[in-house]
Amino acid sequence: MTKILYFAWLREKLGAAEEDVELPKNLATVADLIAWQTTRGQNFAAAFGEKNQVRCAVDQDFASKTTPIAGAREIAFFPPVTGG
Amino acid sequence: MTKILYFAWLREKLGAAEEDVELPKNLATVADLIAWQTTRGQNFAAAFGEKNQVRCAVDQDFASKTTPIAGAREIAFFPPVTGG
Amino acid sequence: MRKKILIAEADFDPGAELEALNLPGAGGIASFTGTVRNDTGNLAALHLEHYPGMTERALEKIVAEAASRWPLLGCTIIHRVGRLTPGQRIVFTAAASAHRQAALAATGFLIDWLKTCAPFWKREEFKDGASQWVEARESDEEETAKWK
Amino acid sequence: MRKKILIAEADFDPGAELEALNLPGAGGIASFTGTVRNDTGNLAALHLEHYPGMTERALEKIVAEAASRWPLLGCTIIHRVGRLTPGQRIVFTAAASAHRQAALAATGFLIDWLKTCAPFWKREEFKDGASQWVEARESDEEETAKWK
Repeated sequence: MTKILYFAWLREKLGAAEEDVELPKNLATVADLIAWQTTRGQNFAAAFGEKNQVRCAVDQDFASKTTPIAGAREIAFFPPVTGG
Repeated sequence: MTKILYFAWLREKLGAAEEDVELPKNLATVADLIAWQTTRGQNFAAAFGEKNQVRCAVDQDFASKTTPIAGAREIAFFPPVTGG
Repeated sequence: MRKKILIAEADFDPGAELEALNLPGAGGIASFTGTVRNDTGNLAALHLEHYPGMTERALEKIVAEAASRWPLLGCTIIHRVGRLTPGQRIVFTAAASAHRQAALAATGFLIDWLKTCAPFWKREEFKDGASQWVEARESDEEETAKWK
Repeated sequence: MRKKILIAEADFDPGAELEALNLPGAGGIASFTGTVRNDTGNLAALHLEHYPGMTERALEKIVAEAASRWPLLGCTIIHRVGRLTPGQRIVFTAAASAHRQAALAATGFLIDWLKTCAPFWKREEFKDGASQWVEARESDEEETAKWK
């Protein structure tokens, strides 16, 4: 099981801050995972659709589309950061 | 009469913070005044000699060697500033 | 190097933080304080959300990067979370060094990087009850890029 | 623009000065505090002398120059004079603006210019009773030149 976290408007759109998911074995990278997320229903399709710039962290480090997710314990999705 | 002020080590070397001086009429610029100062005795010669980088303000504005001194009410001499 | 990284709902005291950075050998202490603006007059509050755990890691990295670039004696980052009203402090970065250029540059670096490399998100709450997530500014990315 | 220029023997409160710059519309407040260093361990005190009258004029000009370069909402310069011991505050510059870059840049500008364009002189008093006027640093001139 992989813990997936959502922040800011992603959390609101999906109605969840956190979930434990059994990821399909064929997902190799963040890009693969995002593509899979869009198949999980209307909310997910809207949140992870191409027009949204969703950012990702794998095990609490910023990740890119090509970052591998094998062995990851915690993956987070969120909009571009706006702190400070 | 022109008020002449001295600061920092100039004040110490000359033993005076302030004096009122009748300047010779032929002094046109700060450079002329510095040259004249060197003729006023040993202390003055040492303080205003070429090896010292004396700075000047005319009526409380930083002046250069070529700044005219005609009509000046207050002229100050001091070393390069070291505040802050 | 003295290092302080704090994420908290509570307000902080910039004067006390500056005092804490007056370390032996520190000739210059620079700081930046960010506050909640209300340019339109319609803002009731900002809500600051973050990613607990990752935020601390990200701020540690930013501080380490600053310490590798300048000879710092101390470094402070404070970021508030929760609901903040106009005029309230949000963020504080500060650095102490023997020389002023290092302190000032590091302070600017810390706030620039924090804005693009730490997982915080702002939501605007308006006086009419409406609410909206703040969008990332391209200019912030550019400010960070200039350090790279 | 709120402007504060102060030359005084007394100490000041950086926290209160930052608070005073938290003006409506100010999203960012930057500051620089300079303190008496004692790198060799031999320093008993610094003596700060200035040119009353001209100093105020010079600082006014520096603040006016900063205000012409950045959209500032507030600007503060405090410079102490008299005898100051290691660790004590000497100088404080701060600026408030809607945006952080302006506040940070103006704060750096104020301290750079103050170091070369305001009539202050430092004398070092050593623990053995000796005394020596501090010589101007070429690097300070260079820092100022970079703004010109």
